[in-house]
Amino acid sequence: MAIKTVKEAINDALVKSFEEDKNVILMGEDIAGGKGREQYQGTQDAWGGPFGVTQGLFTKFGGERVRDTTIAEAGFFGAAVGAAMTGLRPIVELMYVDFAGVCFDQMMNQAAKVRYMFGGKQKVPMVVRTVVGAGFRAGSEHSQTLYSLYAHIPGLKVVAPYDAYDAKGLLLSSIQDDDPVIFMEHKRLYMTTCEVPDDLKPIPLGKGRIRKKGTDISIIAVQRMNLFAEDAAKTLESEGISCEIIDPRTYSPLDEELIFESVKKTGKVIVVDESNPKCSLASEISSLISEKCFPYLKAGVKKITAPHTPVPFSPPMEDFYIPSSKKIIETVRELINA
Amino acid sequence: MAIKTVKEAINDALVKSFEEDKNVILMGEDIAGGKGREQYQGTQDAWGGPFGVTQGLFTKFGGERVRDTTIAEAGFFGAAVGAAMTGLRPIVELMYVDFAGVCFDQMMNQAAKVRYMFGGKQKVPMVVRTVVGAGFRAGSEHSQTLYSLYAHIPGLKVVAPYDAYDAKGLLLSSIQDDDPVIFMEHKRLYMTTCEVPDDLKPIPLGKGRIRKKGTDISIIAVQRMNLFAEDAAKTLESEGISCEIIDPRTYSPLDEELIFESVKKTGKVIVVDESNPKCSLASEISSLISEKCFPYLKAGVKKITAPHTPVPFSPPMEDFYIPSSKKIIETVRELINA
Amino acid sequence: MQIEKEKLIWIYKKLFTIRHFEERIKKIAKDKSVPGYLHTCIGSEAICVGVMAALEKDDWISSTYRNHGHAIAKDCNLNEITSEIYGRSTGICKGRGGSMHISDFDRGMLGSFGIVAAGPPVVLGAALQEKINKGSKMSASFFGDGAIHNGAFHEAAGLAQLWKVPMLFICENNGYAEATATDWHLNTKELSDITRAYNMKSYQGDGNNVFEVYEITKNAILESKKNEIPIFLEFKNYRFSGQYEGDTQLYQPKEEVENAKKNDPIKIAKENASKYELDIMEIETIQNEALAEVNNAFAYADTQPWPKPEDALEEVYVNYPSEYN
Amino acid sequence: MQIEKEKLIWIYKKLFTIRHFEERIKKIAKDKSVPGYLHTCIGSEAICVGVMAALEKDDWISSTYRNHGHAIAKDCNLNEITSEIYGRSTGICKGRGGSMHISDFDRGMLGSFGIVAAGPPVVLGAALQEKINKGSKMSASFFGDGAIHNGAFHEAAGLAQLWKVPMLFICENNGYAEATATDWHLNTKELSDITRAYNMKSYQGDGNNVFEVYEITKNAILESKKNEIPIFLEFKNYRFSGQYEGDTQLYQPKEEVENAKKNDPIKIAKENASKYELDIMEIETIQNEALAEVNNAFAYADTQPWPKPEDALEEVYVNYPSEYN
Ligand SMILES: Cc1ncc(C[n+]2csc(CCOP(=O)(O)OP(=O)(O)O)c2C)c(N)n1
Ligand SMILES: Cc1ncc(C[n+]2csc(CCOP(=O)(O)OP(=O)(O)O)c2C)c(N)n1
Ligand SMILES: [Mg+2]
Ligand SMILES: [Mg+2]
Repeated sequence: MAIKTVKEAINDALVKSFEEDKNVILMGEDIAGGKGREQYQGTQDAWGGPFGVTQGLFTKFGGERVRDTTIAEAGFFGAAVGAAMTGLRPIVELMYVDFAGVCFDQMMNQAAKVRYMFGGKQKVPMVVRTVVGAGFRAGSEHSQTLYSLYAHIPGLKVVAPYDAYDAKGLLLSSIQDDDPVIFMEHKRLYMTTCEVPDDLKPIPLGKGRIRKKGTDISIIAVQRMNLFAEDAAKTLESEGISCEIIDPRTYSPLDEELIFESVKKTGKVIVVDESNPKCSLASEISSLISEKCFPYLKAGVKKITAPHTPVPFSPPMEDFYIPSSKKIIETVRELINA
Repeated sequence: MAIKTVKEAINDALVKSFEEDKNVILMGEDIAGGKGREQYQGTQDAWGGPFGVTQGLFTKFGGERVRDTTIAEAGFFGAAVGAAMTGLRPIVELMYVDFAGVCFDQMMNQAAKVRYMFGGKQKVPMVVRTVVGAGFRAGSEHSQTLYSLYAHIPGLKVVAPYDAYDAKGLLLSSIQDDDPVIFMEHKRLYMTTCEVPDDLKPIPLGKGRIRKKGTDISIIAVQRMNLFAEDAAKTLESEGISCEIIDPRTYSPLDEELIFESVKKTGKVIVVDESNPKCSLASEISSLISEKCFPYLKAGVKKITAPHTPVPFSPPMEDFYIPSSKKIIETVRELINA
Repeated sequence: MQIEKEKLIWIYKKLFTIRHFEERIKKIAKDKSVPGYLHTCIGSEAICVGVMAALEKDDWISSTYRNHGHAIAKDCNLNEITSEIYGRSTGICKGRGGSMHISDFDRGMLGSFGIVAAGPPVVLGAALQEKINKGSKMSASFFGDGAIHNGAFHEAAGLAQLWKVPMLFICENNGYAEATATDWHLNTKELSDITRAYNMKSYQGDGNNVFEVYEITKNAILESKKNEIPIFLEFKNYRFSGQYEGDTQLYQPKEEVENAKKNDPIKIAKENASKYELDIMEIETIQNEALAEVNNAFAYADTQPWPKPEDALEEVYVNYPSEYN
Repeated sequence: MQIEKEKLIWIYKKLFTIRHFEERIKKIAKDKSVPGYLHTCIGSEAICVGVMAALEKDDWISSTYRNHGHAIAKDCNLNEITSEIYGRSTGICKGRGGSMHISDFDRGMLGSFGIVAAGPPVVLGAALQEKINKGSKMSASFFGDGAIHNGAFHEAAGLAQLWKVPMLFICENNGYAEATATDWHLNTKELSDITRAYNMKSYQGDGNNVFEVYEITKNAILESKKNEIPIFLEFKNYRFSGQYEGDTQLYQPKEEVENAKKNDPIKIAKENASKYELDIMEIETIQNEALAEVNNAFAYADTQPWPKPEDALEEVYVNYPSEYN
């Protein structure tokens, strides 16, 4: 058992997958450290993507399988679809999820639909690794989450791990999965740590996790929001309020059972999602609860999300944009007192 | 007062806007009827897009303002953003909304964000006209609605008219609006008719419409779903159940007040949306209601949507895919008896 | 060029099959016996057949919404193709795809894509897979003259050249993208000049002459594999069909159509038959066989069972809790 | 080439301002006094200044995340630029943009886009607007060597050429796209060969020589306007900065950097000063002024008020019921 950062855990899962299955390849910009040419031996792995997550892979597995691309996401995402259909298990990097729009067609109309519309003979075992999230002072075009864009599309699976344990286990599964998976890594979580067994088994997609047991209220937290939920729960605990925190981890498919069970127990729910509110995961989860658990609900399902604005750069504004422990605490108190 | 099809109403709104403001231009594929060259006088307007909606515009206003493009949506959608910022009021055509993915970046990161992230000096008065909807036996890549992809993005407005009256009034507004508007036309509604005054005033964006008054249950219907809701309401009326039908018409911004008022009156709600269910408009509207109107609710908000699958081609499957009057009727009965 | 008899007969058979098939489609489109969009490829037969004659049976291809000819030439089952167009459960995609998405993975069809220029990147991926796995299948993407303006085509072309991936970019330059004449949107003298941006090898050929298409493609495959490079092929022909059935085609001038008829690929193939020592009688026999098969296929399709409505829920995923649909 | 004194002084002043500015940015990045991504443009000064010297004050440009030099050369207010980078309410974008999105519409900046190749289509639109409204403003899009592989660039280039829109595509070929060497990804001998796909006129120039950049751009503007055509300009230089501040730059070989220093644009400008009858003393005065202004700007920014948290809710739309945010 070792303490690992999310970043290390992801690198571990990649290395393991590369070792176990020669059909696993990786494509993305600057993953090889750019000058992957022989005359620059040693500097090849200088980058490993902007967060260094894939460092070491180029040296270990070579440029044939660890493939530096041009800034041509429609091109290489489409190529991943074709490679996946014909036998490889490509992992492709969307450097920031904010760039989703330049290759959304490849995911929405090709990766997601070929199996269905061509009669079920094909499968597209590809993984899109992408970086999401605000709080990095990275401005409007490098800070979005956009979970719901992908979750809306039938045929895609959407995974968003919170800690290193889940990151490793879920990435192993995602790579082994026969469907296209969008694997969303939060930039503000990369350096967070937890214990990760070396021989961690793949964690099945579609299974949520109760991060904290509780009895008074259910907090359904999306990815980084678990941090604030746990924070809030601590404060609330001292006030005698017991929060149950659920991290669905996978958003398509969603572990509805786990959520519903908790709600049936507590009757009060908050969904916390860092995304913009409209048609978000928060909307989705909230609407499912109110449809399926109405008789158990003691109050309307509350959503805590970012406002309906782009992500602002300046720290006071960005901090205001991101849901906070404080907002969670206030909302819980409101609900408990209602 | 004249009876008009939706198609005619849209053409009328376009002509009117072109006449009133010389900054209005139109860009899209095959709108000019392709061979817009002089030696083909007369055949130029043979097309007007695949549904002939823009027929006559090229002849009337010339190729400078009615501009045939190559199949380069990222290129000309980006151009629309720049043209809008510098003084024109471009209308661009996304031939089918299913092609959203090839130019989603231009809408999500440029059109939607330049005003905000560059400090509020700019505006982007552009309209994207696009065709949505199933029921045309057009298969998985020409039948989607995708309302929620756009509605999720702050900075965009989303409009989806049901009848010819609204189509004209809302398109006039959309073209005059100073923000980027996605104007979604349903292919199965183009040939439907209603009375449209020649001098119809622009209908403000963000105002819904009560299509039928009722007391027992509220049906919030998205675009074509109004047809089935009205159908269902007739049958239900004969059983003594009085349905109120609300067409929000605009989805960003959404007329929450109108919806909440109805819900407060009836206490029972169904949201009907032709889209895939996850993170849909239906999810959004449902979650808003359950958050804001919980004390008034007598039952959980029900959603009727398409299943979480691509749109299938074959008629029996496609008919199963699309929400129906029958499903609405059954769900209403269930809710009323609950 | 020498072509063995069996292949020759295959070529003629396919040419006739496609033509008869599409003529029949035009008919059922007119009498509205099948719903939805129908894109026929009358005028493209020589390209479909010539290229497929040069490819091996299990090579990879992608097609577009204008795919009937490619599917037939790729030896997809004619009954299943037709049944698909009729939306029946025995259709090649179980009725879920329809005319625009006819595709059979078992025959090396990666897909018929409704999005212009969606195919080239996907085929690039198949070619990359062959390269990495040291496979020997060729990969070829069919697309139209309209697709070359699209970013996805450019990105795929750039990467293919960069990665030295053996594959064919096959552009059917049929004079029109929907209602827009090719030359009206071309910045270069020749369409294939577009490849200069990538230093990509390209060849042009007469898309109405099946033997020329076959020869050019065959050589291109050899060169592409040998030198590990992508190659762009431009075949010129004429789109006798409208963009889709129902298109008024008003924008296609009469004289233009009349002129094009002189180079009808079926007519040219018939004229060339004697060069290949096929006599009129043989040709006629082949044509009759083709027609009979087409007739059979439509008779078959028309009597096939509809899918069950709930079949709409199947095969979205390989693994997914189905109650979530 | 004759350049009037006032302009000459402007040119030197801007060169020095940008260099001093970016050096200061490197410092504050190191001591972490500002958060977020910072992309400096050391090595690009001559391109920023040379192009802007050729453009009129209110011509349209677009920039990228590597925008400080463009903004300074476009005469945006230095205090406001700096305040923006500090995230303060008096920033040029009210603190909402940050370093990557510095832009001032009133100075003709359409935007600094964080998405590679997002700019060219937008500038095409501005150019189209000028054409339709018979305006006289020039439109110019700045982008890097990495952007030419992207579909959005290709689509914009194709349409610009087709529509005969006067505009400049200005490629700063600084040797790297992030950690990737330009030549590693180039399919053609010269980067600007990419324009062959569109028959687009192109010129190459030494991006380290501000006067060469100025002259080439000036001529290109004349030609572009006169012939109503887009023109592609490739200026070669070297990215002394990392991709962003904090980048280890391990992939940039020492010799390469040393070699490039011989052509440092500031050094070359200084060497050329005498040709333009500017003496050392004058140059030094200008440089000192520039440095003083930069120092002032940073002192200013550092004391500016923060925006209110709720300001995050403003100006998403021109018209929108604000309670919906
Ligand atoms: C991205 C995208 N934009 C627009 C369309 C609509 N569309 C369908 S076919 C077509 C023309 C394609 O012409 P071409 O590539 O020449 O193929 P052809 O039909 O002639 O075989 C267009 C614009 C589409 N399917 N996809
Ligand atoms: C569509 C997109 N893909 C990837 C990125 C990440 N990215 C940012 S800068 C960059 C390299 C750009 O290089 P170049 O165009 O040469 O510009 P330079 O930074 O050298 O000025 C990349 C890949 C992005 N911003 N947008
Ligand atoms: Mg064509
Ligand atoms: Mg560069």
